[in-house]
Formats: sequence, structure tokens, C-alpha cells
Amino acid sequence: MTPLAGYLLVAALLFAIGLAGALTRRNAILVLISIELMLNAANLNLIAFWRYGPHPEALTGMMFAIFSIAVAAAEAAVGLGLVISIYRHAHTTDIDLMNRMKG
Amino acid sequence: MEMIFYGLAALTLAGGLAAVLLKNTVHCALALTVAFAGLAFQFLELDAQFAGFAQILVYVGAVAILVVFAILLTRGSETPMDGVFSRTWLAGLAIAAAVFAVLSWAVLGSTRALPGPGGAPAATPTATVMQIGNALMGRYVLPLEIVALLLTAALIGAVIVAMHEKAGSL
Amino acid sequence: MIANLDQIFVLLKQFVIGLLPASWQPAAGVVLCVVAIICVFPALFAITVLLERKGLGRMQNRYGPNRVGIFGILQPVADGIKSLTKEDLVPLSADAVVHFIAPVFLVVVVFMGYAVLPMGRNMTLVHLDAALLFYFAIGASTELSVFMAGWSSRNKYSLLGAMRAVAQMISYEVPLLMSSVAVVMITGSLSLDKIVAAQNQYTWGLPHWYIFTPWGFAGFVMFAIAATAETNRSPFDLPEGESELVAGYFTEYSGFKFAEFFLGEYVGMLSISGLGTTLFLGGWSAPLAVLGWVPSWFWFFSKIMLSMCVYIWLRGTLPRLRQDQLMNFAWKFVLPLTLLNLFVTALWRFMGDGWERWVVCSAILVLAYVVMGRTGMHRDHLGARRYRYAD
Amino acid sequence: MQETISFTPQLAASPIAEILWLIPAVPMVASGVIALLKQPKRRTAAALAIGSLSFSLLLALLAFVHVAGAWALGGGIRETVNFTWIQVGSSHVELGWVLDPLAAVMLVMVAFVGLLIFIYSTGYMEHDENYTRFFCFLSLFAGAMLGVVISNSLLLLFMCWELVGLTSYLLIGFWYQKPAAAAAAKKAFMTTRVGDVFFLLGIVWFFAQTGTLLFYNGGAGSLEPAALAALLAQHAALGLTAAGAIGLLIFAGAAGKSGQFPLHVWLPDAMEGPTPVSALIHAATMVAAGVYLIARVYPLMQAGALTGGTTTALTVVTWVGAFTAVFAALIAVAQNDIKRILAYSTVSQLGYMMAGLGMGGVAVGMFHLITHAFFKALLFLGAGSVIHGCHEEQDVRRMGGLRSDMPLTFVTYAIGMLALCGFPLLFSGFWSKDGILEAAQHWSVAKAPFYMLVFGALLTAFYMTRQVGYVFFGYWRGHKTAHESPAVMTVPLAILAFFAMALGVIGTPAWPWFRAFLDGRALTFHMDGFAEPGLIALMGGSTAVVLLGLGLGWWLYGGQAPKPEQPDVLEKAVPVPWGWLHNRLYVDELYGVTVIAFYEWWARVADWLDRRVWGGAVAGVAWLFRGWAQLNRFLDTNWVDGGFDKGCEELATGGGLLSRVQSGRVQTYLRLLALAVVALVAILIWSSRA
Repeated sequence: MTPLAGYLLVAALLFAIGLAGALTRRNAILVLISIELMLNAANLNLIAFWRYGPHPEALTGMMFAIFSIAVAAAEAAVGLGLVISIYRHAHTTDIDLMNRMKG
Repeated sequence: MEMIFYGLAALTLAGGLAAVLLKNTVHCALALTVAFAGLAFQFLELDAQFAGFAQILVYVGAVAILVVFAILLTRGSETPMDGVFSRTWLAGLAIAAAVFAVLSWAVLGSTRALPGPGGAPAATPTATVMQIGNALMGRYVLPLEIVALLLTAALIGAVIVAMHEKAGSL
Repeated sequence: MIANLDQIFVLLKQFVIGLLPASWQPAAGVVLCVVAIICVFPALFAITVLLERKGLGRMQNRYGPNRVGIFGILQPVADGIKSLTKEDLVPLSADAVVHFIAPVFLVVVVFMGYAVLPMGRNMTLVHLDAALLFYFAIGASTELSVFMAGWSSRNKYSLLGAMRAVAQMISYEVPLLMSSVAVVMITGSLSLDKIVAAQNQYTWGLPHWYIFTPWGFAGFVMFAIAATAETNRSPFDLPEGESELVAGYFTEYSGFKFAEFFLGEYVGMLSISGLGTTLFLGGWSAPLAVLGWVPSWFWFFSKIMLSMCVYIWLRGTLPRLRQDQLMNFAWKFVLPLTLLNLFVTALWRFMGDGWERWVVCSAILVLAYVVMGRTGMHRDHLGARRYRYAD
Repeated sequence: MQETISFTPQLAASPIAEILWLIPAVPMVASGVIALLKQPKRRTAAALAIGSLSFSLLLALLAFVHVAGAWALGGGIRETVNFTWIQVGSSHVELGWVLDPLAAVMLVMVAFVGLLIFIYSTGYMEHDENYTRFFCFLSLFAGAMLGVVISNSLLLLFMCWELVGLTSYLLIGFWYQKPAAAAAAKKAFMTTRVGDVFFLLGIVWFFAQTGTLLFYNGGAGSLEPAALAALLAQHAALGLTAAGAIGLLIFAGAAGKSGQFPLHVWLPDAMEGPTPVSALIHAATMVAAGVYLIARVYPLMQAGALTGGTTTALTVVTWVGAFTAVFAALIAVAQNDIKRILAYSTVSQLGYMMAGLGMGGVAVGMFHLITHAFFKALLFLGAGSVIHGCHEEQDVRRMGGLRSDMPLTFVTYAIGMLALCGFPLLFSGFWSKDGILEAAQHWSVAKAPFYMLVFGALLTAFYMTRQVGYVFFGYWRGHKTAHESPAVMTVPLAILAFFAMALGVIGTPAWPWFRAFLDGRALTFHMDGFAEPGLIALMGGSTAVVLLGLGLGWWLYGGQAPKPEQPDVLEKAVPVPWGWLHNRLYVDELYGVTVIAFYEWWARVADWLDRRVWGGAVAGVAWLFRGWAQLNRFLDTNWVDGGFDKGCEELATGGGLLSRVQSGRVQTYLRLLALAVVALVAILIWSSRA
């Protein structure tokens, strides 16, 4: 197995773990955590591709990773802010109970 | 080389798993930071110094603290009485597994077909801070500006969203 | 001879490594340096503690420790033995694992910071290209240990202290970073070695330290403020404000764990003053060209100890802030000034040599300082507290 | 008629001309700043306004000195600075400013009088709570007026012109809580609009013909021979050349601003505004803008006139001016409001200026403009001081005997009054009016204007004497006792009084400095300037007329002015014409029954049309559709609905089933998302395999 494939597999596994968390946990904050995990898995992919790709000097993957880190930070801030405000209204962070948008 | 890789992978995955599985929310957050740290080390292992340090600075330094704060601000939500997993956890697990299966299938299927660099790692690419800075100020200046804008918007948005209505004088 | 004295530690290391087989040498070198650091700085820590207790004693019209050894010199040793032999209490309800990890993590992280500090000519453990970033990344993660300590000991005081500490550290980390970015803008590199090299030049025998420029001076002042807050030192020592919460986030710690926190705090102070020295005070470079023959490491360490003395002096002088004052000060005074300082630095960079840039830059900074100071003082949160009686 | 003037065109403008634009710009900026000030910042506002205007005055003086110096070295100069404002395809609109004797003189006058009046206002408006607003408007006005003066482009001139109109509107309605003031402001705005519409037409036509709006542009300007010749070449209606027609249109605009006969109605009402405003805008500067405009486009008006001859445009100007002079003077006789009297006298003096322009050329008219600016400003400020002293009393019948109460005001006012009457030798008004009369005497077309103007002079002397008699002589008929005004008000009076007397010097026939300066001719002092045939006689005659007027006035009103209740002396003598005059010859009423009545009628017609015709049509259509709708409804209820209802029920049940999917749980959606991803990736790989 080539190192690239190794990293990709790790990333995929991490992504799957995150997805599982996002799909199964009930605490909204933990769902957010899981999403962060997924994002980081993506970052790992990007870096790995940059490292082992044909044109590392173009820095594309690196840049992509850095930008996505920045965006992820913003996403975390806003997401947690939302969770907190929801908690203020509903006094719970259990997303099974957050079905006000029920059709 | 291989050993380090496996060790880091194990660390990361263990952290991730713990973050997803543990009962106590704060423990989850801490485990999450472990996972982040592992990822950062993997970045370093991949000669992506800058990204690695940025990862530590942003995630371990900021996001983890943020999460912890959120957890403490939403008190009483750490341990729900009836189980931490939703009733449909089995389906979720299955789907996650399916996703992993497909992804790994894709990876294994494609990297074998990948030419040259797929095999032995290419000569270590140098990504000095200087280069990164030049790239950011040159080719990627527009994305940089956009990200700056996005961060500002996120800052303000987060403040407004999480602000007390009573204290809200904005 | 002089050169040897300057490089004595390097030579020593090479000598020791020389005794080992070639294949071990790189690893051995690293280990050697790490060991050196781990031995030197705790020693400095001990000296500092003694100095502090004596100095504070003098400032407060009392003797300070004077029983153990002559003039109480051996006091630190006694303290160490005491904390080692004391019983290590863990509250029943505490989260034992996290409670144990916190101090260890703190100490480890704090020591990691030294990896990139140039302590003398050719005396940097790791030559990182992004050394500054590394330092801040490491520094940022100390907050985590603080939080772990506070949260895990299941104690209102601890938790409050931890929250205060974390909030404070996060708030002051921004100015800290911003004020050092100014240096990076001028040097054009994140590598501390390069930064020191850039300052290690002389005109008319005077050094090119960044503190001797308008932006550098402003940057240094704000860096010092932020650093004081980062290390939870007085006047920013709310997290362990004895009068309000017993001992802050390490209320529930005792014995050696407590000693670890203590160590962590002081070693953190040492390292951050080392960073400040490197960024603004010319690192290991001599203050005058004529003093160039004195070993570089001597300058570095003397500068560090000098700033430690300043820390002690401040603690002896200033009263403690209030929480809201702390936050407002961070976000509404220091941060804007640092941002302005970045702008000024850019001006400095692009106005070319000549006296104009001195005038313009200092004018802008002084003006901003005066204006913001005045307006800030008028608003009640920065100024003295207004008491409102029942009306 | 004067011979055509030859100015040496300046190729490279001098530095002072380069920065000429600062003169209007500075007060405008100041007004902008003042507008941002808070209400209570009174001192700052006043300081800003006065400071900016004194700066402008300084520049103006520099410019004046520059021009005068160049003239003294021989020949007048005209420097222009032009720049392209808008570039539309090939044609481009240019703006610019000009510095020549005309502009220089006017600049100094406006800035100086304006400054004095600003200072005066600080005292007069002391107790007003909208102090800052007042100074904001004032300095905006000053800027706009100076802009009018320096502008070298008809378009720029028009912009500033409109700005001036706007500020006039704002300042007349400054006390908008008084309904009278608000009405007056509206009236002024509307009436001047009428003129401005013609003006705009003229501008557009001018531009269409000459392709440029610049007056002087090194030979390419619209007032320079080439363009004028082109204008003369082609003919408009009724035997007018294009030049003549445009001239008339522009004159209409000027008439609107300067309150010439058909459009004079707004000026008396404008006295509702604060007195400094009346002095500055409606006596000294703005109303003079019309005259200045004519003087500025004089080459156009004069185009096609053979030497010694005249043109249609100028003839019209003359007749209108002369008629206005007499007409307004007549009305002034029978007014009781101190400011109204002055207002009508302003109108008639403007008539004099117009006539002077028409018959005597630029210098004559402008000279009277300048002198008039000074003494009329003086009179208005004096009136303001009187009103101030009599506690906002404006009716002359409720005053009297003020010469003892307010001596300073009395002296200065008397000087201004004599200057206005044209009292011989010592007073500037005499010389300027004489210049006009002289020109009228030698006018080739008709003699009538001459006699009209003489009669006007007589009336002027008469009504001014009447006013003074009412106000300053006799005994005090008001309620509260009067008091002298503060120094900040009286000092400007004194200064103005000095100029009202001294200014005559520059226009005596013996030493016609002013004319020479404007015409850019060399100046010689020769006593035999008086020796021109008939000049002495003319002067003697006008003197006699003035003395007659004064005497008449004194005889009727000196000393024993009647009580407020009692009718006026003249009213007792000739009640009927008095009534007419007192009601301003019913011009307003005339407009009321003609123009306004017509508009009302037309509005009513339109209203009726709306209600009956269009309304009816719409209603009809509506009825039609209603019927159609009824039909549809019938069809729907009976046939269509059944089917629809069934379908809808089906849909509702289907929707209900579907809405189960919308559980509102995030994780459900996420799950579907993930499944989709799996499917997509699988498809991708599969396809790439094959």
C-alpha cells in the first residue's frame, strides 16, 4: 500500500467516524464536533494529495487546506453560537427534540 | 517512517472514536483535541509545517476551547438520561460504514492506477512560509480577502446569534 | 578564546556527541539539548522564586524568607522537598484522569516552547521556518490544560477560575499575536533566528533593536501587557485571585501537581519573556557594539532575568483589575492599538529611510494613545468604578 | 453707445486666476461644515461663516488688485480657466471661470457687502434659536453668488443662479412658522422659476447654436465675434436674429431674478425674511445678479448693433427697465411697511440699472449697481436696526421721532436715503443715476425713457423723504420705547455709509475711473469732462428734481406725520389713486384673477375629466369583467370544481404522506444526504471502470 493510499484511508476512516457521530449522537454540540472531524479528514486528504501529487510546488493543496481550516473555524463559531441560542430558547441541546420544522 | 505513520494514524483515529463514543461531553471535546493534534502531527509528517501549526493554533487553541465553552454554557446537557445515541443509531452506523466502504474502494481502486508519485513519495517539496506568503498575496489574494470577509461576518454573526435578547442592544 | 567562551555550550555538546557512534549522534544531540533546557530553566525558576519572595518582601516592608540557609538562599530547595513529600490529594468527585493529565500537559507544553528560542549564537534547538507560529500554537494549547484542571476538580472556585483564565488568555492572545506580527512584517520571516539576526546590527555602536523604533516600542509595550495577562500575572491575576476564588483553577491541587502548576507558570513567564526579548530586545545581541565580546547567551539570559525583575516589580506595585475592566481593556484598548500599530509598521516599512517616518509614525501612535486613553477613561468601564447608592 | 471694447486675451492664466475658484468654494464648504454643527454651536457657526467670507474677500481683493494693476499697465485683461466637465461622444460640456474687470469689481462688492451684513447678522439674529441654520444658508448663498460672478460658462452660471434662488427661498422662508413667510418663499421661488424657464430655453438654444457654453475661450467662446456672427447670420421669428431672441430669453431670466415689471411681485413679499437677508439678497447682491447677467452677456445683447445704434434686445431691456423704475416708485409712495417701501425702491432702482444697461452700456448700469448695492444695503440694515430698536415693529406709522432715540442709525440712514435720492455731488447715487440719465438723454431711439426716469427720480426723493419723515421725525407713536442697536450692528452701518458717500468719486464725469476700468481704456483726468454739451444742464435739472421731491416730501410729512389711525396725508388729498397705489396697483390681484384662476379652472376641468370620463370608462370596464366573472363563477361551481376538489383531496393525502419524510430531524436529512453521496460515488467509480 502506497503512503498516499494510507493517508487517504485514514482520512476516509476518520470521515466515516465523524459521519457516524453526526448521524447518531443526540447532543447538537457533539454533532458539530463530528462535523469538525469530517472537515479535518478532508484537510488530511488535501495535504496528502499536495505532498504526493505531481506538482507540490504549486502549493494548491496546501492553500486549500489552510483556507478550509479558516473556514472551519468560522463554521465552528457560528454553529456553536446557534446551538447556544437554541439552548436558550428550548433549554435543550438534544436534536431529536429540535423538530420544529416538522412538515 | 511507517511506524510513525501508523502511530499517528492510531492516535488520530482513537481520538476521533473517543470523541464520537464517549458519554461525557467534555471528555468528547478533549478527545477531539487529541484527534486534532494527531492530524496536526500527520501534517508535519507530510512536511506541511505551516498547515500543521495552523491546525494546532486554530483547532487545539481555539475551536476546542470554543466547544468546551459551549458545553459549559449549555449546562445540564452533558449526560441525557435516556442514552446519548439517537434511536436510529443503527441506520446511521450502517450508512457511515457504507460511506467508508465506498471511499476506501475508490481509494484503493484509484491509487493503484495512479502513476509515478503514487508509489515512492516525490522528493520532499519545500513549502517555506515565504512561498506560502507570496502565494497568499499573489495567486490566492482574492480567496484570502474573501476568507477575511467571511471570518468577519462569522464573528459578528456569532456574536449576534449568541447574544442575550435582554442584553441585546444592537 | 572569546569566541570559544561564546560558543562554549555548542562546543561542549559537540564534544559529548563525539564520544558516541555516528549513527546515534543526531538523536543524542537533541536529547542533550532537551536535557539541558529541562535542567537550566527550573534552576532559573528557583532563583526567580527566591528573588520574587525576597523582592516582594522588601517592597512590602518585611523580610521575606530568611531562615533556610544564609539569607534564605536554600528556600527553593526546601519548597521543592516539601511539595515532593506532601500527600497528593485528589477530590472524590474529581475526574481523576483529567485531573492528573492537566498539570503534566501544562509543563510539557510550556517546555516545548523553548525548542525554538535562540538562546545564543547557534544555540537554537530546532531551526524552524515557522518558529513564531509554532510558539504561538504551543502557547495557545496551555489554555486547554488550564481548563482541564479547573473543570476536572469539580469545584466552583476551580471552574470559575478556569473560565476566567481561559477567557483572559484567549482575549490577550490576540494582541500578543498582533504585536509580534509587526516584527514579522519588518523582518519578513517567521524564523526567530532571522529575527534576531536582523536586529544584530549596529550603527554608531547602537543596536538595531526593534524596541528603538516607534512601532517597535508601542509593540513591545503591548506585547508586555499581553504577556503579563497571558501568564496570569498581577495585575491580571484574577484567575487565582485569592480574595475571590481561593486559588483559582488549581485550588484542588496539592503536593507535586501543585508544584508542577507553579513550575509551569514561572517557566511560562521565562519563556514568554524570552520570546519578547527575541522579538523586540534583540535576542542574544549585545546592547552596544563595544560589548560584542561578551558571550551572547549571557545577554539573552540577563535580559530574561531583567524582565523577570520587571514582572516582580509590577506585582509588587499594581493592584488587581476587575474582570470587566480586564476584558474591556483587552478588546477596546489594546487590540485597536495593536491593529493601528500594524498599520503604522506598514507605513514605516514603505516610507523609506529618513527622519519623516520617525515623526509620522510616532505622531500617529501618540495621538491614538492619547485620544483612546481619554475617551476610554471617560467611559465608566475603563475608568474608576462609579458607586451608585440606593436612589 | 460705447464702442466695442478690446480686451487682450490672456493665454496663460495668472496664479490668482488659477485659484479663483476658491472664492466661491470656501464659503460653500463652510456652509457644509456649519450644516453639520450642533444647534448650540452658535459662535463656531458665525466664526466659520465670517472667516470663510473674509478669506474670499481677501482673494477677491487680490484678484481686483491684479486686474487693476494689469489695467494700469495698459489695456484690460480677461483671464479664463476652462475645463471639460462632461464628455458625451464628440460634444463636451465645459465649465470655467473668468477674471476680468467686471467680475473683479462685482467680486469685491459682493464679498465686502456680504461680509458687513454677516457681521451685522451676528447682532441681529442674536436671539434666534436657528442661528446656525441661518449662517449655513447665508454662507451657502454667498458662495453661490460669488460663483455666479466668476463663472465663465452659462451652464455653471445657471447652476449657481439656481443655488442662489434656492438659498433665497430658504432664507425668505427662514421663519417658516410664520405662514406669511412660507407663502412669500413659495411665491418668490415660483415667480423666479417663470423667468428661469425662459432662461433655460435661452441656454439650450444658445448651446445648440454655438456648441459651447463658455463665454470666452480664446476665440472659441460663445460671446466672441465668431460665434456671434454665426448667431446673427440666421433669423428667428418676427424679424429677430437668433442673437436677439436668445438675448430676450436670457433677459426674461434676468427679469425674474431682478424683479423687473411683470415678475416683480415676489420681491416685496420677500421682505418677510430676516432683515439682513433682505439687505444682502433682495437689495444688494442677488437681485443684482440679473443685471450682472445682462452685463455679462452684453456682447450678445449688443450683437449686430452698428456703432451708435441699438438692438431689439437692448430696446426691450430699456423699456422694461424704465417702466419698472416708474411703476415701482409709484407703488412705493403709498406703502406703510418700512421694508416694503425699500423693497419697491429696490425694484425701481433695478429698473434704473436695466435702463442704464440698455442705453448706456455695461459701465453705466454696473456703476449704479455697485453704488446702489452699498446704499441700499445701508438702508436695509438701517431699517433692520430701526425694527430691532422698535421691538420688531415694521409699520412706519407706529414709529417716529427716532432721530433722538437712535442717533447713529438716523445719521447713517439719512446718508443712505440721500444717496438713494441722488442728492447732488456728495453722494454716490447722484453720480451713478446721472450717468444713466445722461445715457438716456442721448438715446437714439426715443426720449420717453429719459422723462420716465426723471419722474422716477422725483418719486424716489419723495417717498424716501416720506419714510424718513415718518420714521425719524415727528413724535414717538409706538408703544414700547425704542433703543439704539448694539455696536456690532451700527459699525457696519457706519462703514457702508462711508462708502455710500465716497463711492461716487470713481464715477464722476471728470474722472470716470469706473467706466474706464470696465472698458479697459486708459484713464485721464480732465475737468472738461463736465464741459460736455448739456451735462451741466442735466446735472442741474436732476438736482432740481431731487430737491423738488425732497421739498414736497418734507412739506407733506416733515414733522407732523399723522397718527396710525388717521389716514395718510395723500390719502386725504387723493383717496382713489392712493388706494390703487396702496394695493400695489392690483398686480397680485390681477395675477390672482388671470393666471391662478386659470390654473384653478384647469385643475377643476382635469378633476372633472378624471371623475366623469376616465372614471366612467374604468368603471364600465370593471362592470364588464364583473359580469364575465359571474359567468365563470357559475361555470366553476357547477362543473369544474367537482373535478378539482377530487384532485385536491388526492394531492392533500399524497402531501400528507410525503410530509412524513419531513421529520424536521437534521440527522434524517443528513442520512439521506450520505446515502446520496454513496450512490453518486459508486456510480462514478463504476462509470470510470468501464
